[in-house]
Amino acid sequence: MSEDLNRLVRHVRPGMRVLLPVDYAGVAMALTRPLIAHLTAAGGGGLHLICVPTGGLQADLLIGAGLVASIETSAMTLGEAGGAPQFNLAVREGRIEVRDATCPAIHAGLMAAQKGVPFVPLRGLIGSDVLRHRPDWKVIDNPLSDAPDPIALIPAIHADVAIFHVPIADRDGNVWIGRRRELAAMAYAARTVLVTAEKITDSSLLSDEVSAAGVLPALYVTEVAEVRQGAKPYGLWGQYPADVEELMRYAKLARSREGFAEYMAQVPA
Amino acid sequence: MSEDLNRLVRHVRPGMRVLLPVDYAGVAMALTRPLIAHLTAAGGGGLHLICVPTGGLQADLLIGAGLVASIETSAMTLGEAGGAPQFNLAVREGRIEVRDATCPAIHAGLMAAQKGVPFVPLRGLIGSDVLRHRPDWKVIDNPLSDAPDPIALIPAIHADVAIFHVPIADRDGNVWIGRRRELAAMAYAARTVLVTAEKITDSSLLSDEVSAAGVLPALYVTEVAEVRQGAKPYGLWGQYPADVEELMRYAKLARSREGFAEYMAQVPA
Amino acid sequence: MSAPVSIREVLISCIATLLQGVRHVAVGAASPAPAAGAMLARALAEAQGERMRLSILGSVEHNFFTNGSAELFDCAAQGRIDAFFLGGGQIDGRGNVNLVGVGGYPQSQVRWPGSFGSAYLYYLVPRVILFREEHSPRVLVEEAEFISGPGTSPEGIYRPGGPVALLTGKCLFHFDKERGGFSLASLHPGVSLEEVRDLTGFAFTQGEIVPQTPLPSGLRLDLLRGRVRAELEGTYPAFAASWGAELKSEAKT
Amino acid sequence: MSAPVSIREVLISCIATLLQGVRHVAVGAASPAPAAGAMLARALAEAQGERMRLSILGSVEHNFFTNGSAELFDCAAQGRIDAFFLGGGQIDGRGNVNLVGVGGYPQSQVRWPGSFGSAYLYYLVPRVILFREEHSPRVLVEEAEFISGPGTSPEGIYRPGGPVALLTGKCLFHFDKERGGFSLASLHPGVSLEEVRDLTGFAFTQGEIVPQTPLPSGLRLDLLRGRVRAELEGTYPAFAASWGAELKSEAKT
Repeated sequence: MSEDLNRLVRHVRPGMRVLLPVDYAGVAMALTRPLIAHLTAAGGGGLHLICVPTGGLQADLLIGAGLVASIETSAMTLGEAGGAPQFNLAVREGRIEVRDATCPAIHAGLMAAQKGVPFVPLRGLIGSDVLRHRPDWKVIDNPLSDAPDPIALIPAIHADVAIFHVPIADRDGNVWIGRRRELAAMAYAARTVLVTAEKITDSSLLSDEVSAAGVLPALYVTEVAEVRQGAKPYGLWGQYPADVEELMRYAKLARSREGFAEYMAQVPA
Repeated sequence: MSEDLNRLVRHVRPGMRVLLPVDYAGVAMALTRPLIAHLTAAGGGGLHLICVPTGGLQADLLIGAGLVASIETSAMTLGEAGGAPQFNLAVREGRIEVRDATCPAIHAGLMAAQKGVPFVPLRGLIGSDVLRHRPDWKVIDNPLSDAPDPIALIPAIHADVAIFHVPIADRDGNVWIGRRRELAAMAYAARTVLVTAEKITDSSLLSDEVSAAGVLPALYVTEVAEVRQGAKPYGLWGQYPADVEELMRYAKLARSREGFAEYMAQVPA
Repeated sequence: MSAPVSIREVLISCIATLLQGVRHVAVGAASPAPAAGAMLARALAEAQGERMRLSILGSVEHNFFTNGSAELFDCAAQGRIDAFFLGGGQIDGRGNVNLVGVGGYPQSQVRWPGSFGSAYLYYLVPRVILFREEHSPRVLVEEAEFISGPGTSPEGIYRPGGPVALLTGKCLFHFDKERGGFSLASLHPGVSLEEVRDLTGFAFTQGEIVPQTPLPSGLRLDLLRGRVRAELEGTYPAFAASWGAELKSEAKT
Repeated sequence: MSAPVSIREVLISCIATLLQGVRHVAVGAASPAPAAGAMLARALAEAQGERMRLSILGSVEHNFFTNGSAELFDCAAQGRIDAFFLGGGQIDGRGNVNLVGVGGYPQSQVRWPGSFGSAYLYYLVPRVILFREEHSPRVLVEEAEFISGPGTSPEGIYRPGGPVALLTGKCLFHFDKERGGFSLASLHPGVSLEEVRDLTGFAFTQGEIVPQTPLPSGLRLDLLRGRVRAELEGTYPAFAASWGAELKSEAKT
């Protein structure tokens, strides 16, 4: 298992643009420590994280480990356990470039990548400081309207790697994402897609239409590894709940650099 | 059953913009004759059909019945049975306005409606006569590019009604569309969504994650009616094959107005 | 004897009133009071033979979205969501909300999670209810340091949505779209006008007489303590339990 | 004794050659020969230890798309489809294809189904193979009456894709992107240069010697008649059966 995980994380190289999913969509938490070890050994990260559409523990751990140069996200939070402590610290100390977004803008950027277009328009935004601080977003006058109609354009979000966790995959590399279609959007937009699964099954997930409806096809998947409870301490929809106490323990400990180091020195539960 | 079908078609009024799916996605064929009867009684159609992304027998029957003012489509065909005879005749006689499209442009227009934006850009198209004959599509210079980069904008496709057939629905109005996600795109873009289903089940399709992954939620569905073999003579994926002989019989008979009238006078199989 | 009406119940009832006539309301994941208010509004609508849909984000039971986390935003853009709730680390007198942080940007000395969907939903959902229990000059400021979403937009900007009200633990403000500011609508039981003035960092208008926020009673109170609290247990067990305990201990005294 | 190589087999083998090195090829629903060519290319790739994906649109067995009928186009736009086939009621000397009709537009006196995805895929898929068995001046025209998709685009137009070859029942043309025209690459067995000249409505270039289109033999022929024909049976039973009958009757004579 650990060898499988190492096989996966070797696809990630310093400076890459990495897509990570929101807490409840299936976070490949089990890959986090192997990824940190791999990148640290490779001489540092300088990763550009893109959270789809918000980030949590996994991003906070990567930030705490000093591997993140920039992060594009609509929010960073540990949910009930509060703010993301290492992110907050890095912001305060100016150690990270933050590209504040809003959830539908992240989805829009991925959609543009999926459709192979340089941008898609998005309503809202105008007059917000979110837009004001995003020189890469551009307001134009809607070319199809007779009356003046300013609208923002969001450029396509392309990534080197997408990393997530799913309930089940098959030997062909098809992975079952169910209703969590943002995982498909991430895969469409990424060159390399690394997936951990609770279980790898021998029978094809595409062999019946009911399971096929929730499948991200192998065409988009680079590597799959089997890891039980691979999202812990996050939960996995329909499988197991989040370990809120563990999240709270982290939230409390990781407020300082020392506390974070202490947390990382412990063997994960 | 027939009363159920009449209940559904009463939502359709002359002059409406109607979305119809491609042959293999689940065509609500059983609604066609009730719809023709209802519109004819209402004093004519003048419908604006939008085929997602191509049209076949259902659109051809509506055209033959004189109920279609215009059609936006990427193609009109009966598949193995050849061209769509009443469409071809109407084109030759100049009785129908054709807005020739290309499949991804129809999908793009629906996507714009889904996202609530006035347009989305689309690659390709430039230099084609498809684009030249679509004054509603506009080529602009990509505002995010430093170099000149012409790109077409496709306006949102909004519709009054979407009509399609699915394998199963539940009592709450959730319908299972499986991998045929263009049916969801149609529903998102339409004010009224009329669905026929092979079967209406008492247990909620959202109650387990495996079936939920293929569901279009009731939120988007106006009415559902149960009709066995509701797509015939088309097939329904995973359920029954198309009746190619019947399609060929139609293709042959409907080449003339008289033959079409003869076909319509027969009780459907 | 039944327990007296608590501030929690006043807030929930007030939210339900703000949601009257709504066909579909979406509620964020960690928002038990808005969820309870929406459940009460739904129960009241059903009593009138009407239907109200409620989506609770992140809940499995109340999530009828099937197209990933983008669907909420698509749904709002399609005009299929009538009401939504927003909080904010800062809410200013023009209805601007700040969910990002204070003490500089981007190097904020106090950083909050971020704007989430506010820079979008605030523009598109017709009835946005600002809900923040903490009523203090720290939260209700004259000018937000960062605008996640503005309270109003100039003419010519596509903006079918925006704030209609701001509900705090002390009072209810209505938002006046024309003027772009708040007016005091009612004071919660036991709260004085002076107290609200002292604790509010922005200027607001008010009528000559400021009424008290209505207390739920009769059917409304029965639904609230019965059906709504029961429905809430699935998604917000901690909130429902503490409410239950409150009812029990109050009923005893 | 095994049957002599048929024109059907020459075409399929020729398609397989055109697909060499491709990672993912998509084939339209009603295209048995391109599908067979793709299956042969896949079998040959596997014999080399390489992998080739094949998507047959409308087939349940060979459809690994799960995002509706838009996914093919998205997939092409993402650069994940290397090769595709196009036919056309008219194909002209500049590689323009017409799938819409002739005799006026929009009131076409002969109306064909329509452009389908051609006005898009022709621009985006790197290796588009034009395939039309009918080799006649009616089909291969000097100038298409309606351009569903142009053969080339001016500089500055985003166009990673386009035609690489035109395969007919008589010969194989290569497409010269720089010049924007066809050059005769090979003649199928028994076809003369004069015949091709007579039946082609557009001008084309040619080398001094025009070779014969290679006949499949050895492993390639074995795979073709064995594995490929068997694989084809699921999706194109009629085509596979008529081919089988042909092989049987030919083998007898």
